[in-house]
Amino acid sequence: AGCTSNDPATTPAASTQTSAGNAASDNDAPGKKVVIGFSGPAADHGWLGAINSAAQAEAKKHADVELKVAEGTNDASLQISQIETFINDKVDAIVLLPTDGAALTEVATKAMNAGIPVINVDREFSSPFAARATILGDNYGMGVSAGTYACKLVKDKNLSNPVIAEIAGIDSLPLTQDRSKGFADALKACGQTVDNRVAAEFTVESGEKQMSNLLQAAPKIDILWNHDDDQGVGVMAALDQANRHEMAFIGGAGSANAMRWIKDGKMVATVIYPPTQAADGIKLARLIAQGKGISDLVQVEVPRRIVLNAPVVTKDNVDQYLPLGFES
Amino acid sequence: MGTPLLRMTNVVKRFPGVVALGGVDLEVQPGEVHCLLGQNGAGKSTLIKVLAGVHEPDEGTIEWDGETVTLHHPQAAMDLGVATMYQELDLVEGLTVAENIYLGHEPARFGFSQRTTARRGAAELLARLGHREISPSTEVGTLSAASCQIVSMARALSRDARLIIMDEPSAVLDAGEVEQLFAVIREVTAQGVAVVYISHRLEEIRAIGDRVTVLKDGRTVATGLDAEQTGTQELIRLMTGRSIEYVFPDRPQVAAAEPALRVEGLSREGEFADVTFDVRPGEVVGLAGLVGSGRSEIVETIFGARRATSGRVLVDGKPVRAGSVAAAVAAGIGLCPEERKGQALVLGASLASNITLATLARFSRAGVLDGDAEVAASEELMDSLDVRPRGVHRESRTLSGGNQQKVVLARWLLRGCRVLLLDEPTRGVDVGARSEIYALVRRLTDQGVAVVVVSSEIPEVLGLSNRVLVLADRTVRHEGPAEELDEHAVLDIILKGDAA
Amino acid sequence: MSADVTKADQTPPAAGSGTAPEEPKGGPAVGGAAARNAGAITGLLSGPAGRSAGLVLALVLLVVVGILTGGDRFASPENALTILRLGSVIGVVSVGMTFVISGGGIDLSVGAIVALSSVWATTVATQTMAANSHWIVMVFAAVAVGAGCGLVNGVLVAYGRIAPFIVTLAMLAAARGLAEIIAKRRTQIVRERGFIEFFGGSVLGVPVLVIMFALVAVIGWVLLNRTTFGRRTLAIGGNPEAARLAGIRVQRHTMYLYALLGVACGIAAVMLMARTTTGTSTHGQLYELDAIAAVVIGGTLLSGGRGTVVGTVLGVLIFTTLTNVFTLNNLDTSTQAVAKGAIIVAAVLLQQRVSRTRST
Amino acid sequence: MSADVTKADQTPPAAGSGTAPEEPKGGPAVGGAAARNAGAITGLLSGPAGRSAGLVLALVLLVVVGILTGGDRFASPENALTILRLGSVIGVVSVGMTFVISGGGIDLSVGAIVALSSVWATTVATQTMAANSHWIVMVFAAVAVGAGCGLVNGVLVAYGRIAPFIVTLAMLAAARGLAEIIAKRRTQIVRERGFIEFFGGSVLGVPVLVIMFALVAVIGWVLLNRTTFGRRTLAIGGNPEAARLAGIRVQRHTMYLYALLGVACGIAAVMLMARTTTGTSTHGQLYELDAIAAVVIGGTLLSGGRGTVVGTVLGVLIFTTLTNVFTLNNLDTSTQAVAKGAIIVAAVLLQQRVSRTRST
Ligand SMILES: Nc1ncnc2c1ncn2[C@@H]1O[C@H](COP(=O)(O)OP(=O)(O)OP(=O)(O)O)[C@@H](O)[C@H]1O
Ligand SMILES: Nc1ncnc2c1ncn2[C@@H]1O[C@H](COP(=O)(O)OP(=O)(O)OP(=O)(O)O)[C@@H](O)[C@H]1O
Ligand SMILES: [Mg+2]
Ligand SMILES: [Mg+2]
Repeated sequence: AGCTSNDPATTPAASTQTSAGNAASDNDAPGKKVVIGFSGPAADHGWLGAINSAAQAEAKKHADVELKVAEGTNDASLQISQIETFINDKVDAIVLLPTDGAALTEVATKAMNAGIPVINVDREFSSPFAARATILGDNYGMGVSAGTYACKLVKDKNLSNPVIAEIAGIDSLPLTQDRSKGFADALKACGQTVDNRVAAEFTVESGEKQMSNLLQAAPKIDILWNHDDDQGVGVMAALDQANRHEMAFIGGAGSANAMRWIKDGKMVATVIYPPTQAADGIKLARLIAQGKGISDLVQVEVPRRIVLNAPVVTKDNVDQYLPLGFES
Repeated sequence: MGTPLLRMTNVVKRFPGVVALGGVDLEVQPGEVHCLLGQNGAGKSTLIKVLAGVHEPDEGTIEWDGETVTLHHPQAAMDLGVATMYQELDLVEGLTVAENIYLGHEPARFGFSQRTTARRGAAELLARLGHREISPSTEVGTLSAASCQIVSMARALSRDARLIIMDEPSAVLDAGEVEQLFAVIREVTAQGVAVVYISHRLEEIRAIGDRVTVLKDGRTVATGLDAEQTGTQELIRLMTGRSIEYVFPDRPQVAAAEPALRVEGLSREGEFADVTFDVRPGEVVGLAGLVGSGRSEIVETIFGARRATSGRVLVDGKPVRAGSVAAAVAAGIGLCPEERKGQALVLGASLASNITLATLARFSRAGVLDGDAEVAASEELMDSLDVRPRGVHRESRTLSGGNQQKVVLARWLLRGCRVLLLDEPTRGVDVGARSEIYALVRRLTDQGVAVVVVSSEIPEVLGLSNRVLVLADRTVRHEGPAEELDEHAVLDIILKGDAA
Repeated sequence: MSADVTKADQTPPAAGSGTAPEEPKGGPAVGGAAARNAGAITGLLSGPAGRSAGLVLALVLLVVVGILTGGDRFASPENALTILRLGSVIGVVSVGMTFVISGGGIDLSVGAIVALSSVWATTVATQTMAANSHWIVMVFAAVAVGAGCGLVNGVLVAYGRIAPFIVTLAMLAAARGLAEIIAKRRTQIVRERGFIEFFGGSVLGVPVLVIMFALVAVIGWVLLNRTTFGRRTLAIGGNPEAARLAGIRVQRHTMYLYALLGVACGIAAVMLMARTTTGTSTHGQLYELDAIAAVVIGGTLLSGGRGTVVGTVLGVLIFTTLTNVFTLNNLDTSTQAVAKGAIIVAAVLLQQRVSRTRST
Repeated sequence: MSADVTKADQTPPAAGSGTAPEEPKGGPAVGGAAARNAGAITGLLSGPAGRSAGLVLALVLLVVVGILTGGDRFASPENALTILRLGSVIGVVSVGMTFVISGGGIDLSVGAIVALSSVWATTVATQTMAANSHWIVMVFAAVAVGAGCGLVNGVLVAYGRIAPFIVTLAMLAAARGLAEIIAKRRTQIVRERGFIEFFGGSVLGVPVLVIMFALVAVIGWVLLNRTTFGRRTLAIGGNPEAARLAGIRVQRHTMYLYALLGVACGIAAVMLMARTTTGTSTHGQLYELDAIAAVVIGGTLLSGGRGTVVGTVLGVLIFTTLTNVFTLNNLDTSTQAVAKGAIIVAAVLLQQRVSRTRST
């Protein structure tokens, strides 16, 4: 078992009951009322918007959950004070998608020390003691998936010396670096490199702008990976405008728009970066606060670390993923 | 007399803390020049601002052609036919002369301004005022104060006014220009236009005025006086409530000594050339010349506010670093600049902090100010200069023009200069204060201060100075003792110089 | 400006001394020399060209760098059109901003207003109405929302007497929040093909967006330089008290200025909707900084009283070309930022140097 | 201010008429009445309290709303400290900004300078040096970098005669870019426990960060209101030409102002490093807007010549408390934004109303 010392509500009875019961419905049954604080970055783009709404929708499903949502912010200092407010408030659990994992570590540790379990979502803390459980999207893995798929395309289409371009997200974020690194590493495996790289800002407008400039910089592109399907709407607008559809366009995140494009053949694939992480975080927070475990696991407690997969959606499996696609 | 063009009865205007007008009556007939007299702060400017629709009066009525009117906005006054030249030249610096003249009533068709028409009209107006040299397309920001006054006059004429208000128009003008102004006034009054004329120069009242109204402390003390018949002493008594000898103090006797200020071959390209003179301790040297002859530039260059192209300035034999005001101040030079609003006062700051601005170090220890000492020193100076209203915490913006001038003087008095440069020191200053300023100059010279005076009033330059430099053609044309010159002699020198 | 006139009058222009075209000031008639050099925007350059000489020089240098480093990829007509198309949206906002700043104000809410307009014009309700009648409904919606927001700004600044910085900061927060609420943080796709085809199209090879920008710039120039409205704007910016004494209704005029900028934001929203085929609450981010930067680098005084639409257009082109050159050279964003900072300062110093050598 | 004094002199204060405390102006000695009411920041409130009465009222209203909606959760001492701790970082920057704005300038680069300072002070090199000697090295590094950036701004504004908006916009881009390059876009963790423990600690229950903010505010207040430096700053902001002709070295002083703000940014960087235990290029985002907003809402004139540190502190507290109340009330982000806009405007209108009733 993992570190249980911070878990206030672990009673042998509860644990036994959960592990004994094997139906998920048992976990979903109303339990002790819990107050969960949720704080995330400014919901200024589709994926984060989806994160937020999924979290809230999840909380609404449970009558025993009261969700407190702090103002989304990109200012680490402000987010720290929000967590402090939650601590003062003595919430039962905190779900935290930090603007910057390292910057929020200290305050998260403080919360843990105050007996409030913290569920770390998406951007990882710099200390293992700062979170009771961690749910991560795999940014590096996302880049790897995209790169591996690109390599497959190179081989399938038998491209010699292909032009590979990349539209990154906000470049100053570590997650963007991870994605780019994964992409580059995977490409290296098949002897390819990124020829043109621009960074947009996760917005439709910046996607269109950067793509327009990129199209001028590269008269011919064979493979294009765009980190984010939300800015992808802008990228697609730029491609339409310039009537440049020669390249294989790979997306990222997995929005419903992207999946529809895949169905229509305007996009070859997208790499999923699940926007359900925070919703899962809420679910885990509830379980932890109520002293329950994950019913499908034999283990009686919620695991410490969950890394979500970054699968590739193509025309072949799009129908399976379409319901998961978020409207951005 | 028939219906007066304008009748203001019992006008009251209060500002926070000050009753600027406490019941003023004024009656103006068509075609007359009605002079408004009063000490600094008497309420003249406030009265005409009420008339121009800038301030709404708290009490009282305004009748125009016998009908009661309310003026909510300057436009309302203009619609009636009131054109105003304000005391503070309220021109927009970034716009051209023509644009300023027609601001608010631009010649336009469907909203498109007809710039040629405006330029032509402006040129005509300027010519009528005798100033063809001002080009309608220059930016007003580059003009001298005198030229601005002309532009503002042209603006008043550009409206088809039935009443033109002139608030101290002659303050920055020299004798010749005042004559031109009077010619224009006579021309418009002949056509039935009335003029309200404000000035502190009593001789002008006599030259142009028909009737006189005197204000004191925001009240009418006399109205409808005959401008030619009423004696000067009588007017002064009405204004001030006491008798003042309107004469210059005796000239100081200057002992032979090393000069306190020495100016050697000072030149600035395009502005003035080769100016050389000495001022001994306790001596007053006057700079006479027409407006635009470069007198202001000379004193500003001595002060380091402009960098000389060649030549140097010495105080007590030691050269002053050129082009640095701080160095000049450290050497003991002070300057009361020509434009108090733009160059001297921090309008939003209190009187005390304006007065102590050049002496902050004296009121501080290790950079920390001693506020009480500062206030005490400022109060003392305001008392001795009779600045009104009292109150060192008052914003300098709210003072009347003449009182603002005293505040600027106070700044340098406080500092106690070795050399004091006075550029138009009595501009906008009333008779009482004027003689106080003259006495002050005398007091300073007695203490051994060297003084340089620039004034557009030649009698003032002659009356105050021991020696006079006459400027023409951007250089010194004559230097000599003041006793040997009179107004005509000075004008002769100037005209000859310009002809040469 | 008047200064270099005198210079030109007094000394004959030294042959071959000037990199910037010597050009005596006067009416529009004599401005041709500079205008011919600058190409497309001939009509605009005549009057204030002197003041903008440094900017033109900076732009030319940038183009030279672009050609040296990017070669044909930079010098192609398509690339020129790309630059213009990218500059057109922020360009329209900047022209509007020129008026507000010349008039002594500032507006931080432009980006938020663009976002709100774009969202409002792409709601299901608006688009249904458009589908039932004509896509022009969407244009009206966007412009009306922009004008409305601008009017609110204007009323609060002019009649509420609140500092424009504060008013528009509040509007920045409120308009973007409202946009998010209306759009539920979704990206709303424009479904009207007619709309996209019209604004996404070209006339004689020139994109409609570029034509719109040019139109707005020309109208802006005329309005600022050739109408009483423009004169009064500069007067109010230069000396509001003097303007009031001259009988100008300063408050009403100030209100109009913000409304005008609101309309420009509405137009920009339409253009952005056409470019991205979407309306969303994230549109127009940081437009306030970009627009103010373009206006101020162009030579408009931040304190009001002096404004130049030509300068603003040049400012927009400089910034857009800069990004384009950076991308062509595959520069990473951080280096871009550092270079951008250095180039801004260099451009302004250059501009000052040019106008100083011309005037002394 | 001077206005209501005289009023108070002439007419006896109408009993019970004033919501804000009637307070005759004079020396610092007589300001006690208002100060006692306002509580904690007694010393500061004496002089400009009148001007700030509306702000105090707005803050009080906000606190009342907080208590009504949040109850004990809001009114607890921990929550008060949370608010103060959050406000302290931007507060220090805002106090510095008060000087630059009072002196007629503006600085958009504060956030970027904070980021660069924090990055520089947390590089491996600096931290190794700190580990070998003392963590104070990191503090020196941060403040020195801040001062250096400020100095560059100051030199370019004062001696390069470039508009401050442009200079600091360029610095904004360059400093953040440089920070990204140095940090390689990674978040750098502060390893010096001594540093974190010192700045993260408390003295008598008051967090060190809050003490630092209070110190900076007091020093700022004294500097602005009680020293020649402050007086010169206001004179330069009010009328630079008059200041120059009074013998003040305007250029040098202007340079100092920006350097001073740079130092404040360095201190803020240290505080932020302590708060977040990291140095990164994303620190301090949008601080420029927050700081300018706090300063302007506090009553400092954006055009210069009038500055109030007390107002700035109140402005910071208002914004910070607002965010806190929002969080306690579980408002969603978009609604928060809209409410924030409305509240800003309401606060300013309230402030105007209060000062108007007091002065007429
Ligand atoms: N805006 C204002 N706020 C407060 N007080 C003012 C304001 N304007 C004028 N005053 C006061 O009103 C009184 C009358 O001033 P006014 O300017 O009318 O005097 P004036 O007769 O024109 O003097 P001067 O000859 O010096 O120009 C003065 O005490 C002045 O301080
Ligand atoms: N900033 C400026 N730019 C261009 N020309 C100027 C500027 N300031 C003054 N001048 C010109 O310099 C000349 C001298 O002006 P100035 O007003 O200093 O002379 P003055 O002898 O002091 O006259 P005044 O009686 O007006 O003080 C005038 O022709 C004026 O137009
Ligand atoms: Mg007056
Ligand atoms: Mg002069």
